[in-house]
Amino acid sequence: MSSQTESAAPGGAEVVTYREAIRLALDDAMAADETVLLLGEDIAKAGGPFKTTVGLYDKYGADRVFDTPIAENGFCGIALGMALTGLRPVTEIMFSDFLPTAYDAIAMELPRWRFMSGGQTSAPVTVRASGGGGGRFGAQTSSTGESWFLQFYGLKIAVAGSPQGAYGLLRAAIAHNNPVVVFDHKAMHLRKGPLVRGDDRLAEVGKAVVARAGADVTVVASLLMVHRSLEAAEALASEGIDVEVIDISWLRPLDVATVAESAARTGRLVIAEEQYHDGGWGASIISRLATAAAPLATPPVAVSMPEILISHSPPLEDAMIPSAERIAEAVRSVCR
Amino acid sequence: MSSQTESAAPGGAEVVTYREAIRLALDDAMAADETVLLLGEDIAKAGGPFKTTVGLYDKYGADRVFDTPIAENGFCGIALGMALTGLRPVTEIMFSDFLPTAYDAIAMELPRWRFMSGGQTSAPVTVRASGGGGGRFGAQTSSTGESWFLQFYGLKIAVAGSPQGAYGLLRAAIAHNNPVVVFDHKAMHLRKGPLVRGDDRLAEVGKAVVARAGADVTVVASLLMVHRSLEAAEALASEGIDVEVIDISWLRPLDVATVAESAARTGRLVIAEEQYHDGGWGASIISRLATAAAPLATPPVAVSMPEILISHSPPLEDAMIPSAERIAEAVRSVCR
Amino acid sequence: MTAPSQAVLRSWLEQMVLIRLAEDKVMEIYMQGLVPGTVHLCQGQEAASVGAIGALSVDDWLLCTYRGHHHALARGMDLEAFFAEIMGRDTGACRGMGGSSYVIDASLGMIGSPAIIGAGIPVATGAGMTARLRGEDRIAMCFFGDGACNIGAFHEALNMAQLWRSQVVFLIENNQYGEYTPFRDSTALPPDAPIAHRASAYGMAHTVVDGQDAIAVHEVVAQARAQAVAGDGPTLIEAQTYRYRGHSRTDPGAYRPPGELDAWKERDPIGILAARIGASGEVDEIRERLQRDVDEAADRAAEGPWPTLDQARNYVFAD
Amino acid sequence: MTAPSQAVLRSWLEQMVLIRLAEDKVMEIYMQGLVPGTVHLCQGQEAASVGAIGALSVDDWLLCTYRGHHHALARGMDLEAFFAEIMGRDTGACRGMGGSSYVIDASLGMIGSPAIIGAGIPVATGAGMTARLRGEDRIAMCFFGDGACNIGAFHEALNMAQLWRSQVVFLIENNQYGEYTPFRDSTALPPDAPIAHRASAYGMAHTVVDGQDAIAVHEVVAQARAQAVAGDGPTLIEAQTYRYRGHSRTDPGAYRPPGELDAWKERDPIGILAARIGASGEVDEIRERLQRDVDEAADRAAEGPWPTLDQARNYVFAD
Ligand SMILES: Cc1ncc(C[n+]2csc(CCOP(=O)(O)OP(=O)(O)O)c2C)c(N)n1
Ligand SMILES: Cc1ncc(C[n+]2csc(CCOP(=O)(O)OP(=O)(O)O)c2C)c(N)n1
Ligand SMILES: [Mg+2]
Ligand SMILES: [Mg+2]
Repeated sequence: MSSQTESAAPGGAEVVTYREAIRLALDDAMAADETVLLLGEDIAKAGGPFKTTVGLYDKYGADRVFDTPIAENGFCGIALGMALTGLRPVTEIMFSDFLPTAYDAIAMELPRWRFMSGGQTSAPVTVRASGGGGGRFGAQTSSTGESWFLQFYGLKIAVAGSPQGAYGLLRAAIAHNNPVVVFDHKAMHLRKGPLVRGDDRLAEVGKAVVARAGADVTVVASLLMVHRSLEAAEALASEGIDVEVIDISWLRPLDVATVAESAARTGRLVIAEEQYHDGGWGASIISRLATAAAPLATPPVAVSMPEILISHSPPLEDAMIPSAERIAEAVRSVCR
Repeated sequence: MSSQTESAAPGGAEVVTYREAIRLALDDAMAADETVLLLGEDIAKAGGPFKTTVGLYDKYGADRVFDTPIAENGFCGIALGMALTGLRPVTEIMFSDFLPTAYDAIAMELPRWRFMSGGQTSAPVTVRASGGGGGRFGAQTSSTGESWFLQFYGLKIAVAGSPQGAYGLLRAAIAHNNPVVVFDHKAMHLRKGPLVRGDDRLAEVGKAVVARAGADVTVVASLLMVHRSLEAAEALASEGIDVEVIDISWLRPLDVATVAESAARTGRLVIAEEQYHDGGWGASIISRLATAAAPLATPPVAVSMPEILISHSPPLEDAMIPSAERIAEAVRSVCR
Repeated sequence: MTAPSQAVLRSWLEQMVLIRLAEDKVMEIYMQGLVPGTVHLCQGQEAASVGAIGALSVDDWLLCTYRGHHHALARGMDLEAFFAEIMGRDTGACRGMGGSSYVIDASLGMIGSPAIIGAGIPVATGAGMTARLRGEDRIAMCFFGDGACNIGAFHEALNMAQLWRSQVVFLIENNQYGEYTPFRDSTALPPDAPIAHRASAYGMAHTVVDGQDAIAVHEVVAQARAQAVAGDGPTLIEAQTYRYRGHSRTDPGAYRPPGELDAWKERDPIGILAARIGASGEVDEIRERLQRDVDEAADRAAEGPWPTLDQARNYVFAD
Repeated sequence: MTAPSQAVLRSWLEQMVLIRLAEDKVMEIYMQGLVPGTVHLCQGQEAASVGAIGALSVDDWLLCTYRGHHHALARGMDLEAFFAEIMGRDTGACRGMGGSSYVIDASLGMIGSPAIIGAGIPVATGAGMTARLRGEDRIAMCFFGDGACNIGAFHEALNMAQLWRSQVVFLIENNQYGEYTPFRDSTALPPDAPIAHRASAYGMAHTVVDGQDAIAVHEVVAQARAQAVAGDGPTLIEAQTYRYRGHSRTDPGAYRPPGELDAWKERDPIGILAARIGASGEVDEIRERLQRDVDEAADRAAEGPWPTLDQARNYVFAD
């Protein structure tokens, strides 16, 4: 199945990079709905630091694509004001590690205003953030950030594990009537995969995707870990272990049902996460299965980051971010 | 044991309110170390919105107790600069819900600078925040916030479950050479309990406290939930159920060992948390026990907040924040 | 800009009296245990809200704060919905979800009143952008306090508002204090400069107005509104005023120098407007009449049912 | 303030040449695959750092940013430790933990250089407070870019710095761009006003200086330092400069108008200082000599061992 994410596309699909899938999602969403507009640093005239907005300023103009000052909290708050008054803004946070500068707007304002108003208002804002390690960027520019908002109920949270995921999740987020944070992974930007575009290709909110069907072990992963889990699955297939890989896709709503169904079938569960375990979605899934008394043949295993900060030094970064080999080893351990 | 937190003190102890314990901790820490200083809104001349600094400005002067502007991110960053240069600042965040305005300083700067410097610098900053519901303050002033920093490795996190805890944890945090966030609970401010003060009464970093020993069920709780768990334990004692209540006290380091030891003994585990389950410390504990294959007689149960935001309307707030009765019911359910 | 007619001025006077009575009533029912939580009252600040809101069109959006009772009432919120909200009832303007600190009516253009200091300033800027991008004759009116001018959101929002010519008007109700701290102890400014001076950092228009004089406030807001709608950018207005009560319910205001409150009360906004429009003799009559409305509305509100958790669940997410 | 001696000026020239050569070397070894991650180079900005740091005492603290190579070298960081850090080696100034964006030496008073825009401004303010509270003849020198002047941390910190008379000097290296956006497109200011004008919002002293002229920069920083130490408050200095390279390694700088780079290169800081001190004829000789130092240091650095995960673990928490 790693072929699925890398090589020739099935009928009707084009093969594009993950970052191009993001760009196409933005383009198609803007074409489909003229209330959609983009705000972010260097995204207009220069096409974005990760080239995820190339051409959109020329195509849609200065009233729909804004180069902002470096003021993340401010422009996410501005997005809220736009959303309350009928627009559908998408803000770009260049690196997940810059999300904390905008926490008040994203975690405390966006998800709570509708509720406090007793349902009078709504806030269809999409916040995009690129995160993740592997680029040797060091401690303040390598976090995925994916679980940072889990405790802030009221936000939906999506994580893109493939070009199709990046496209479908982003389009779903933009069309959604509530605030959504969509994470992508920097190290996947140039990775190619098949993509089918279209207004009917929005991901279903809160639905995990089975990236590879398998009978023996369930591996649940997000972002780059989806790819690494698929790699591990390929390697394990030759050892006779048939791995099911679930691209969790949404952290809220968290699709515990799909995971539980799969784990009930395979009897074995491995979490692959590019984050610390405590406070993350992986721990939440394991805890929910445990409290639901989900029957497993062996205890679940989490492949997470060790509790150290990320250095830009390559051997250290490589040792911290779960590799396909570490995931495979975890799978083997639950099969023993 | 609820007597322990309410009535006459054992030998050597005074009986004080929880907020007075906080004030005494600040006072004693400032007396013990002249590099300790306080920063916060309205804490100097006016003695603090929760009266946790009454008298300290008069006693220690304008160079050690600062009334700040409303600029939490700024003054937490200032605290970092003071700490890097030899002082031990304590910042007060009036309500936990204001922490997001200061997330960059607290979550991204304080815990990472030492690491990035390769251990050249250190950042002994204490951030205090008062959180929690029950005051009918509504969605933006009722969060405990306790698990919001779990994913930000590099911070130590403490939660005060009693006056003695408030004192010991705060003093330990101030004396600690790394950044610590100390949470207290607004609804406990006027609650009284015994307190023994002194430079030898610092809590041990990362050590949970057994608030009540018991043989049948382990209940792990934080903040106000400690008190409610003790209440539940009293009620259950008359039903013949002997509950052990653990005041988790630190969320990082998270004392999984103490919980595991207790749960191994009782065979039953209940988490009582005034927060959503996903992404919280309760899920982390359950997940760590599950991955460690800790043997339990029955599946663990989490008593958490339902996934709704907090309204100021009394019946709704009461229905959301776990009550002693809900905790007792959960304990009964694992005993059936 | 045409000057407000005598009838309009008269209606302002009534609104200001109504706000004053309603706030006193809030205090009264608070003491009776009918108000959960705390309240931030605005007695003394009526002119800033009434004058400013008097300059708005029905389409304009309003961004308020936890100290927002006067804005809601000046904008014409139903009195019963107002009291019911503060009491946490299902019949409240926000179905009892918001409470005293979040009492808005979106059908009147009130789009939010966050408890977090400064959080509304970018939001208003965004609403003003919607108006600009759609080319509408419409603004976002943004109220906040003196204390909010020191938080980062103020700076970020004002910069973008000016850069992009957002159709927004910023109004600082400078009531002299944050919670308990005089604004000059927390706000660095050139000697004697007003807070509004900070707009000059962005090349933004700014002005200071007597916040006790509704007509004066109306004038500067009307002017700022016209400028914003014309695409000439926002204005930062500082209305100098005073809150008669403490910051919140538990604050006796002990930090105030003796005599300060009394001096401000001599410049009471109701008295000033009444005098300016020659209606001083009618205030008592107005007060009596409106007192009945207030009492009745509060009584009806107190009968309102509590919301349920299932209702609340539905307010989190839109479909 | 006494003017710097000829010997001192001569040492500045050498430092500037060294920085230029070191930056070119960083680019070279980057191309050889020896530098993990990205780098933010500062060719063209040498005078601002050398002039400013030349005005400091050995006790002063420095707060830099991810574009901080010139500050580190101007402050006298060991060349091998510099290169080794950028290569991620255990022999690096930060044991390989920080990399290009966090290359500091605390023994030289460098206390941080965060990747997060604006994050250092409050921190420097805090360090300046330590100096003030202890009554020390010492300041915190805070470097940041034009883009940082729009984030909330700038506003919050400048307000408190002025309010509390922190012993800090703020220096904007205005290199005309954020990443790819000209500063006037993101920074609202009165027409033609410099960014330093923003200090007036806080009643703070401010000044603009030719950032290509090390002697001019030195003069204003020395003056600001004296003022800060005297308890008369911080100064916001804007040094107008230019980065010859793109924002980071992958940026070709396509957004620059044609001719702009060349125009700035005519005001190259090395050439300007050399001319001012009558040493233009010596630059080639200096360059040749320092090139050897740079090459040797980089070679030695490349031999450095990698750090281990166990070492890294120890850097998270102090005992
Ligand atoms: C970010 C944040 N910090 C602190 C508070 C607590 N707080 C509530 S009101 C207030 C004072 C605000 O002063 P000002 O802006 O002048 O408004 P006023 O209350 O005088 O109307 C403070 C500090 C808050 N709500 N938000
Ligand atoms: C909070 C935050 N947002 C965005 C970025 C990404 N970023 C890195 S450098 C930069 C431009 C900074 O411009 P300026 O302050 O002028 O400094 P310069 O790079 O020109 O030295 C941006 C936007 C960041 N590091 N931090
Ligand atoms: Mg005020
Ligand atoms: Mg710049």
